Amino acid sequence: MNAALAILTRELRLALRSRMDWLLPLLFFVMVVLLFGLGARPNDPVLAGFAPSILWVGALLSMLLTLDRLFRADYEDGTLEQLCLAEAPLALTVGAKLTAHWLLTGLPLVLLAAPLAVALQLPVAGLPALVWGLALGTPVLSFVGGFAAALTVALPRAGLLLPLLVLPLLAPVLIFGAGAVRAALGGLDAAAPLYFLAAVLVLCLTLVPWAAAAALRNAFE
Amino acid sequence: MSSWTWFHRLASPPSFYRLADRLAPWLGWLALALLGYGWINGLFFAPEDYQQKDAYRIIYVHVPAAALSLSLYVGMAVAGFVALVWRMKLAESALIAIAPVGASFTALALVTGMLWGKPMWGAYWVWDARLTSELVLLFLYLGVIGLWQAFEDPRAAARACALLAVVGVINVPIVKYSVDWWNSLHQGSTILKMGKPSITAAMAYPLFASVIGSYLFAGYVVLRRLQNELLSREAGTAWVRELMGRSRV
Amino acid sequence: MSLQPFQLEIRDLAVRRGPRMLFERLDLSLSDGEILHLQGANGAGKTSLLETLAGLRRPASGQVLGLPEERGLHWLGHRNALNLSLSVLENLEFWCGLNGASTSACQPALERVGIWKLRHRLVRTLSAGQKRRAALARLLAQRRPLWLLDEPLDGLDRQGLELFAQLLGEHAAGGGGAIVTSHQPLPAGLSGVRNLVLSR
Amino acid sequence: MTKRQKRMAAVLLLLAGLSVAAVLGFTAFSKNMMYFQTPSDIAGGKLPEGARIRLGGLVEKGSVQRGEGLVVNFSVADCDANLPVRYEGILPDLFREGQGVVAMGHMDGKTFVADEVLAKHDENYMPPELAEKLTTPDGKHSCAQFKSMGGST
Repeated sequence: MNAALAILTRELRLALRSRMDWLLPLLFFVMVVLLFGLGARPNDPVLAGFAPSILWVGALLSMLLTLDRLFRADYEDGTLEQLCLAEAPLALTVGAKLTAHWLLTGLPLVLLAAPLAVALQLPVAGLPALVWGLALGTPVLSFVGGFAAALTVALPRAGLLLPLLVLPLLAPVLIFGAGAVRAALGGLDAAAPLYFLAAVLVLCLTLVPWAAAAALRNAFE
Repeated sequence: MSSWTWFHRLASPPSFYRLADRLAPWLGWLALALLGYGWINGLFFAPEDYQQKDAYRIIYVHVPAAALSLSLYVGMAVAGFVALVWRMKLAESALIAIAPVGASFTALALVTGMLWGKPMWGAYWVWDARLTSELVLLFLYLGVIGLWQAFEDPRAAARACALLAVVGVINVPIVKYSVDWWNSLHQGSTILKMGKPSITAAMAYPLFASVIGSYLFAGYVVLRRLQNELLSREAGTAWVRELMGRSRV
Repeated sequence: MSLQPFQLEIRDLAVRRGPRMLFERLDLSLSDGEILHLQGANGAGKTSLLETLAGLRRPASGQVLGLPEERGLHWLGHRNALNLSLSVLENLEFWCGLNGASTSACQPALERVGIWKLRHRLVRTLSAGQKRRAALARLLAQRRPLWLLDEPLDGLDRQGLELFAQLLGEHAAGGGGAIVTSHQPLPAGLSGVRNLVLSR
Repeated sequence: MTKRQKRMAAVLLLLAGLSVAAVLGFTAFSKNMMYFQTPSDIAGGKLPEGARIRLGGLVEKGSVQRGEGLVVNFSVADCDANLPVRYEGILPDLFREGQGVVAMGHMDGKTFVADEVLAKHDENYMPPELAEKLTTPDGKHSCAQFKSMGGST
């Protein structure tokens, strides 16, 4: 637990030092969403129908931007070697690192989603499902994305490959996340897709740290 | 321990290469015979369907391709698991040999499914569980292939691909059971269904033949690819040099 | 606290990098109090041997026996494992925190390598030699019996070399062992140094 | 902690995670997560007015009435209930009485107004003569593929 805490404080401290690293993806998210608003006809009701997909795809894309750097600095300065050899299990330290990644890139998206959804004229009835869905789904984005980043950490040009690896694995999250909002808008029960997202989240929290740790070790062989 | 020696012998590249060399022609010819029987009978002699008329005949391509897309993924993931746990070289090569074959059959299943869907359902594509997860399966195959291409060291590449394949295997039950779990537009399974048969014999035998024939064909292609893979990875070792020297004479 | 004694035994070791076999049939032993200086041409496999001993890489065949157990070794690679955007002290405290050690050992360690005054400087602003010293401080902040050092002399100035010799001497005298790769000869005045040349 | 204890803790954590995920997954499945709803679901009053839904069922025998232009009125049934449907547009080839369909649309009073109709065929393949024999007179020969979410099928 000390090890996890040490990683968390280090990551947050680093984030305070280089704010652009996590502010830019947020800005990107806001701009993508607002561009859809600008591109549509003024007050087009169709926009509201697409709002859940736009917000979810925006979240996915802005998360993709941050993935390439997730482990790269630690790989290049030798920190990753030391983490592999440390007393604390690598799965735990990787889990802590991915949690920090979510705190910096996922959590702000959850907080920004509601005002942006209003900007896209999403009816208020859909807001709780949207925010809950993102709260359950963005950690999955961080964890699965982290796994893909770990697979490609030793590759010089991983940036182009990452979307191909990440997007298929995350398709169900997108489907159920946007589906929850659509169900809520139609007056249906949004609980089923949200429960499904929660199940995926717990599954990711348990399994992904191990898989990512194995992928990172592979980078040294 | 001694009962495992055959296993280790089999897993060694040279002896597996020779075994594959003997096995592959059999698979190839058998596949040709079964596919010939299945497709000719299915396309020309089987009766037409009570609902779909002649359009149903696409099942003789669609069903084998769809079944293979899943089976090959499972095969790839099993190879990946073996490669990760026991670090067996043969399994690493097998994983790489399977991936493009599986991707091709997945693409074939999707294309034939779309051609079938337009006249029957009234739409090439619907975003329902079965179709979407089959599409995701195609992307997973492409991810494995892309990852493999990106690495220079084949062993590191194989292990990275193995991890990805094993993680992605979670999609397989979703494809397989999506029709039962969700009310899907796609019909349920015909062959592997409990209870009374839901296809008449005159349609079923060509179908079975084309499914088994396609499996044998996939097996043939995978074996040949695996042989190539072994040759290129083991290039420079004594057995490859011996083999090449012999064939050149 | 005295260091745990150990008797490292390497038998018939073979290490491969990618498709290439680096070396085969390597036998080697090292016990506490000994320093092994590993030499060899570029690409002979010095770094890979150290990585194998550290546990970062699996041997193609052979055995490594008698590694000191839990918290038994320090690995110092080509890279310093220092984050450029953190200060020297923050980096060191992170490694102590990660390994469950007290951060109180950081001050004496940094004083010993002579960069206590630089402790609040970001690593980004340090010279190569100063960074190497900061990396050495990590070895001192937590005592472990076996040191595996890959080119530790890189970037060190003359005082740095002397300091390194002292540190290594003290480590061996205190019951520790070390395997050091280096292209230059180790600084004079070290006793108990064995040399080994890896060749293809 | 010794190595053994650590491994035990890891395995326990893994099992705990998997079982929580399984419970959540089953909860999701026990709720409504369907591609389409059946007439029984709608008769059960589980759906609000105006919600865009998909309706799945069999076209009832003798219910298809062509109106002006492309307007078609028919009735969709599952094993327990039926529902009148209004649709304006081109129907797929396979659309006929006794055939499974999936329609996208919304409830307007007691009628379902569809804006898209897709034909769903079943997994049975047989020549026409055999199909005649197997079909019951009321045209319900394969209603089992339209499971109601709360039904007992």
